[in-house]
Amino acid sequence: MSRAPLQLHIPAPTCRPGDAVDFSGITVPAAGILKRPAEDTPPEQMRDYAYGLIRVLDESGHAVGDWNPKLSADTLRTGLRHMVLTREFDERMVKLQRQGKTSFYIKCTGEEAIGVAQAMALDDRDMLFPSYRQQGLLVARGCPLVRLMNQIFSNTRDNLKGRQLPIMYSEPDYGFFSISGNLGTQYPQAVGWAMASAYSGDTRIAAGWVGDGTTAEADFHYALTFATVYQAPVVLNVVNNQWAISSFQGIAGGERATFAARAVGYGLPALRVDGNDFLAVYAATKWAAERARSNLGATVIELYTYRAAPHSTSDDPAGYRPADEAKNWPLGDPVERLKQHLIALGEWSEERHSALIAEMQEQVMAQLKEAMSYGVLGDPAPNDPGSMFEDVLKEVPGRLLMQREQMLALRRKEV
Amino acid sequence: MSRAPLQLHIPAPTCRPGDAVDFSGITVPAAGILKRPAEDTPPEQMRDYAYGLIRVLDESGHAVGDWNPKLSADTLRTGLRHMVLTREFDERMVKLQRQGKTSFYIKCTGEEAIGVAQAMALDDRDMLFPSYRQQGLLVARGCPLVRLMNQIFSNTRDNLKGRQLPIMYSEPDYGFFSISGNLGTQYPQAVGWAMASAYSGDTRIAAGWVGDGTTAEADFHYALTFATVYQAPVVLNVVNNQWAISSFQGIAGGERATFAARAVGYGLPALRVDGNDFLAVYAATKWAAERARSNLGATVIELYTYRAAPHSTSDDPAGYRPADEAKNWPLGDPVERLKQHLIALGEWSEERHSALIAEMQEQVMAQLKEAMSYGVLGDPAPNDPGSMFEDVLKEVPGRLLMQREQMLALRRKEV
Amino acid sequence: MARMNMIQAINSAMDIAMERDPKVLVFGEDVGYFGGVFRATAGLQKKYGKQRCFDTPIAEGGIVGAAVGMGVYGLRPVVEIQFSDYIYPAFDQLVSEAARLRYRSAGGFTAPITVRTPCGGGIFGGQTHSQSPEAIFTHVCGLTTIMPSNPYDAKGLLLSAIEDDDPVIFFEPKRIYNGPFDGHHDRPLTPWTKHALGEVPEDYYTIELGKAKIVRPGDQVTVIAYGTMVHVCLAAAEESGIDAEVIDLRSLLPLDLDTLVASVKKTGRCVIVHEATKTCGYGAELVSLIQEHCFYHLESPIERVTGWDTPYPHAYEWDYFPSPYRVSQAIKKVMED
Amino acid sequence: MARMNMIQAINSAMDIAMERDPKVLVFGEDVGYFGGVFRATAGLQKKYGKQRCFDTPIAEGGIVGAAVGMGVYGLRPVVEIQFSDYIYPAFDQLVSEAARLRYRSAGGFTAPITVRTPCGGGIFGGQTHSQSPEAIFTHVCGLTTIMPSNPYDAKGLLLSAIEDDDPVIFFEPKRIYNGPFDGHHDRPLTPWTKHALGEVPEDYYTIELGKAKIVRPGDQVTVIAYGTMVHVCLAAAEESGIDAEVIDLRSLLPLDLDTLVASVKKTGRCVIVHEATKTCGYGAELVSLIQEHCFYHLESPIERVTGWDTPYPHAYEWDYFPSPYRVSQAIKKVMED
Ligand SMILES: Cc1ncc(C[n+]2csc(CCOP(=O)(O)OP(=O)(O)O)c2C)c(N)n1
Ligand SMILES: Cc1ncc(C[n+]2csc(CCOP(=O)(O)OP(=O)(O)O)c2C)c(N)n1
Ligand SMILES: [Mg+2]
Ligand SMILES: [Mg+2]
Repeated sequence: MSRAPLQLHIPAPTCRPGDAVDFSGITVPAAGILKRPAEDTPPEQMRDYAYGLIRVLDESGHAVGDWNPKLSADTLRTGLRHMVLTREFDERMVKLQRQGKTSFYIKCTGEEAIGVAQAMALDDRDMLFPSYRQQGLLVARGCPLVRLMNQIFSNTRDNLKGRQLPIMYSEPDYGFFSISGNLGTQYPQAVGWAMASAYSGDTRIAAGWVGDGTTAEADFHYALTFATVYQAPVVLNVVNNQWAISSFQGIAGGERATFAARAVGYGLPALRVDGNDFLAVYAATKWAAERARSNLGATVIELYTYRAAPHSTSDDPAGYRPADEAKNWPLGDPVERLKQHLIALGEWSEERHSALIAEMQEQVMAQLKEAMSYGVLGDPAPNDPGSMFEDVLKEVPGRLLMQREQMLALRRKEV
Repeated sequence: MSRAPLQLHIPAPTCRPGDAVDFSGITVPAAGILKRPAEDTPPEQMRDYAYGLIRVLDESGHAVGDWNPKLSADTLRTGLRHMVLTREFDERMVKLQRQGKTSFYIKCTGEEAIGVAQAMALDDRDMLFPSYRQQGLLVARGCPLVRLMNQIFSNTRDNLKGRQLPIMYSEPDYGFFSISGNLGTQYPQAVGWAMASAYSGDTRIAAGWVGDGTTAEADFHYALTFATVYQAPVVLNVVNNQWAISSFQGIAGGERATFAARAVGYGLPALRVDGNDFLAVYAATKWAAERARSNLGATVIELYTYRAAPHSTSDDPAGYRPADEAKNWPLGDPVERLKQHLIALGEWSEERHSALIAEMQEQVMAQLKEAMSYGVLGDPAPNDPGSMFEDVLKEVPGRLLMQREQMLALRRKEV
Repeated sequence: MARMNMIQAINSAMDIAMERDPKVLVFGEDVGYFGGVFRATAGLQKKYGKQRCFDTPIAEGGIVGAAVGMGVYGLRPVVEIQFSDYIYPAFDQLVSEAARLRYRSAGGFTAPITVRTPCGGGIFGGQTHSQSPEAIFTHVCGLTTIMPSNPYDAKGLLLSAIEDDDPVIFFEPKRIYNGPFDGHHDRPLTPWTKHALGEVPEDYYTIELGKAKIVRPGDQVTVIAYGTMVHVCLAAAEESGIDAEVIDLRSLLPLDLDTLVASVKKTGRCVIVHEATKTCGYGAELVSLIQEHCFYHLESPIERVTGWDTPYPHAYEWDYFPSPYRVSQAIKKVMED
Repeated sequence: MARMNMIQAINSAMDIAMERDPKVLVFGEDVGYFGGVFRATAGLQKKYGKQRCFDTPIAEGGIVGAAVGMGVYGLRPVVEIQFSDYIYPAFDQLVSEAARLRYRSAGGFTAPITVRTPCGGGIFGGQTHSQSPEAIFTHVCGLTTIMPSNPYDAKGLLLSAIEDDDPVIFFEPKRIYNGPFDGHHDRPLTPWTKHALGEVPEDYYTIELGKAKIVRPGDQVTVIAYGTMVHVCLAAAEESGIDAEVIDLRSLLPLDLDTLVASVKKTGRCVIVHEATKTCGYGAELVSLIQEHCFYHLESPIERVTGWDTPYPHAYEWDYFPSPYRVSQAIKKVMED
């Protein structure tokens, strides 16, 4: 039998720089149409949720349907405030990076609802294992921006002693795990932490975040496997922002299945959520947290969103996607949508919004002033080089004491 | 709100040594009830197959339903012959290991239908990336047993120069990839090979095998990810024989989902098959191969079976499962079932079967005689130690030439 | 005092650690109900329940990743990697995570985990059940790397490892689980029950990490080894007829450099022995440090006796394994030079 | 001849390899449409089509696993690991599979793959964008490990690597992509266009793997380095005022031991420099070999100048990076001893 030759399929996005934006492949289901199952629904009865999209805010800014978490206007305004603060913080930090005050920055523009709503839906004592794009978690948990800025500047008050790349925060007091440069490693760690909590008869749960691209890493698979085997009390979030640096989500397998669907294969429940809908994100997270806390195990949440920002300050998306993709993203902007909702409720106005932005900008500037008083990268030169030998191990071993001596002696001579 | 403390769930099998065998959790669907979809059915229309069980042979030994591959009696007898040969080979090799003629052996007892039927359903030029429990593939492809025995004995004719643990065969001429001691590594390699075949406009496909336990490894996830992204022409088999050494399949996640279901999350089609039903295994493999060869990408096949043998000659299952589990396995024995089918067809008899067994035993003994004439492990002592420095790289580098000199000199002096 | 082989001593260490501290838990492939393919965890699940000693999926990276997360919570997981040949899938979690967590969080989070893993050859395990990958861990700052050579040390060191607040890789040379194998594979093995170091206190005790032990004092040459090779070197020392001082490192990192330097300054000659492949093996670091610190005392080049730079070949195991004869030849060589 | 920086030279090597051999294909994270985060594969997808140069999922182990399978089929994949700090998830496929396949199949199957990966610090990348993990690969038999120090060598060596029938790890010191950085971070960088080794033939040529190059002849001391450190050592040699012979290894394994031994026998003194952490770094192997082969010629202990045994700290980058001053001090030290 003669056969047609095989061919290698290489996924490609619908549009590239110079092309018209094409989101025609994305169908946006109406808000409110999905039922909210009870938190103890067996996963095998929930498979469809991996393919649907939980949405609460409709086109006119009204909250509709079963998943509406019915938050008070105050809570909504708090959420809005955190989102705006996160955005203004990002804007300012990128400017400072451009001015050479630090080496690197990563924005979460367009994804603010995720960090903020999820932090608000979780208990403050739950442990967060984030990737590098959930600064909203820290903002919503009330971590002072100046702490983050100190880290970004590697200045004298940097709680990480100038060691880490900017934005690789570690905030034990805010239940925020040390961000790793290595994608995905935090995911099985979140599961391990949750197993430890269950082992200890605690009531705290864990939550982990990875991006769409990162789902391809081994750690994603380890996490889902361990989570399902031991019914770990953990919420496993996949932020599908359509891009992994320059690779569209089809390169991670998104052409053939949703990322939420991965969960199905492990017998875990999955929720797929409009990540730009503050209310939907909040409600889905609450559902998953409630389930975990009730000893019913893990949930995977796919947060469907769009990375409106460049990957990082080292990246220029003009090289791989049309410049106006973000603007045309069919799920809109999370800040805008929550703002419209509050306005629709009669609880907000354009004026109050402008005032909020101004207030948040001021807050950023005030904290920035303080942070800069402790220095920026290289200015003044960081003044405790000997500290680089600490924390390799609990006690500085002899070998490192000698190396420290040597380094400090060289420094003295070199100056 | 006060909460009940969390608890850590640790999966446990239904029975342990001393307990009565309990397979009550396993429901065996009737043979023939599942429809056979067209090979080009979109995966999203096939999700249920991940939870069903394709069976052709019914309790009375008749082939029923849509999946019946309608093989000729000759083909069936060939399959039976390979299976019996595989089994007799295994029996004999374990005896030789017990006699100290080699260090190690692994049987596939109870799983013979898998290697044999799958090799027969694939084209001879398709490339096989097996685990260590598919010796049936080699038998069905006509690889002389003496070759395998030479490897098992690490004797003078061992094609692997005495380097590899027994049964870690490598048979390029039979399209059988070098078995790795490291679980799962062959799975993404199979996908890579398939991608290369597609890239080259070839018509050959690849097939890979892992066990239920091995699905937890990173390589499983890599393989499924790459297979779905690039639509690689590969058949990815999961042999769920219920055990991974002493761990029951619940420890690999089998408590919550089938292993076939993993495929669903990647948007790949999955077939779940009665692994002890020669016809079902054959039919499912044909389906997946046809699909792959038609440029429609990968299929995951879960072969549902039971590891009737100990894990290896280093293992004693009496330590972790009831001794009579295998006998009570609800899907029976693959050899027995094919035999009954042929008898039901009037194409076989108990007498012919006994004669077949005797013939196969003789064949094993004849080849064994030849193999033993080339030596067994350590007897005679292997006579080309210098060869251990070959094949580290294509050319033996200077460093290794020196080490070889040194080793040979020491040997001369020591003797 | 009880008579214990190395497996029993290791089992006893975990038993005592679990008894003393509810934060200690033990898991890995086949370690739960079955008690481990080498039986090191036998009885622990029965005694402490399946939440404290359990089987895991076959996912070394997942095992270590979960352990790191548990360590962050505040537990002290002790995990088993079934063979050190299979530790590579966990390499990223060990190197990028466990080893660096304290540093990158400036002490905010730590990973007090212990990774036990059988290593070494001499059991006809072929190239994937015989490896000694210690040198890829000793290159990684933030990890402590231990390899005991006898039951007494194994228990005391393992208890210290479990109590250590940083990650420890604990290599167990499987060839000496049952007795002090000296490389004479054609002779019967002396079981640990007939060996002084098979006398192991049943109670709690620890051995400080980072202290080498002079297991045979001598004046003419210093022989440095660890794990199985300690016994090979002892045999070689006897057979060479040379008054060799044999040092058992026990702990590779931290390294007891003082003991080594004192010895080499005394003897002026040095042989370093390990089973791992030569190039970039741990021996290379030892040579470097000794030539640095004892340069003016050295009478001859330091010799390395190691596994050859090839995988471990099944049928040629005894041509690969550094034999007492090979070691004794090296001892004689450094004496002659 | 054209003027090329190191990225362009590397790009040119792949371009030529693809042109000459349809079995060569190139893939990795972001290497397809975008051309790689360092732009090393820019233009290749456009020129050769997306089947021959494409993006992959973020799964380093999967990338290498697939490459091994392609190699088995008969192709010559060239893969990029975006940063060598992220090579660990691929460690098992590299060490247990690529490196051992030829051996375990007695030549029946091979893995002729090339793994390109940017390494080293000096770009304020912090501890996960600055690592130099070469020593964990040089310990693994079956792997070839290369690190060029300039565009000319990079192109010739990469072409040889791609044509090599065994797996090659090709480290690219990212700090010198644009110019020969000598450690004086406060001075402007000379671009490769102004440097002799930025003159690169546009056509095909290869440089044999395993040949070191004496980049500065000298009589008083031998300085051995590779990658970025070659330039630091050249600066240090000048600044020290001592007539140092500086050797650029280019290939770590195979190692050009003869060139090193001849030099040290001539000079009697030796300094070894690398950016990776000290303990069990590649320098340890060099020290071991040199003391073995040049023992009676050495006038002073061999010095190692390396990264400290800590992760690479973001703000203290220049206290970590081995500076020309530090190297020149070491040169003086071995002269004094
Ligand atoms: C193990 C590893 N591989 C590669 C990288 C380089 N890298 C950093 S971010 C990134 C893309 C991640 O994409 P995604 O997971 O979708 O997250 P997003 O940036 O979109 O939030 C890559 C490839 C890394 N940091 N770690
Ligand atoms: C990476 C790795 N980890 C652990 C092992 C040890 N080991 C060998 S076989 C096995 C069980 C495998 O079980 P499964 O995948 O179900 O295959 P089966 O033996 O049942 O055919 C284990 C844990 C190994 N060989 N490789
Ligand atoms: Mg993304
Ligand atoms: Mg199994």
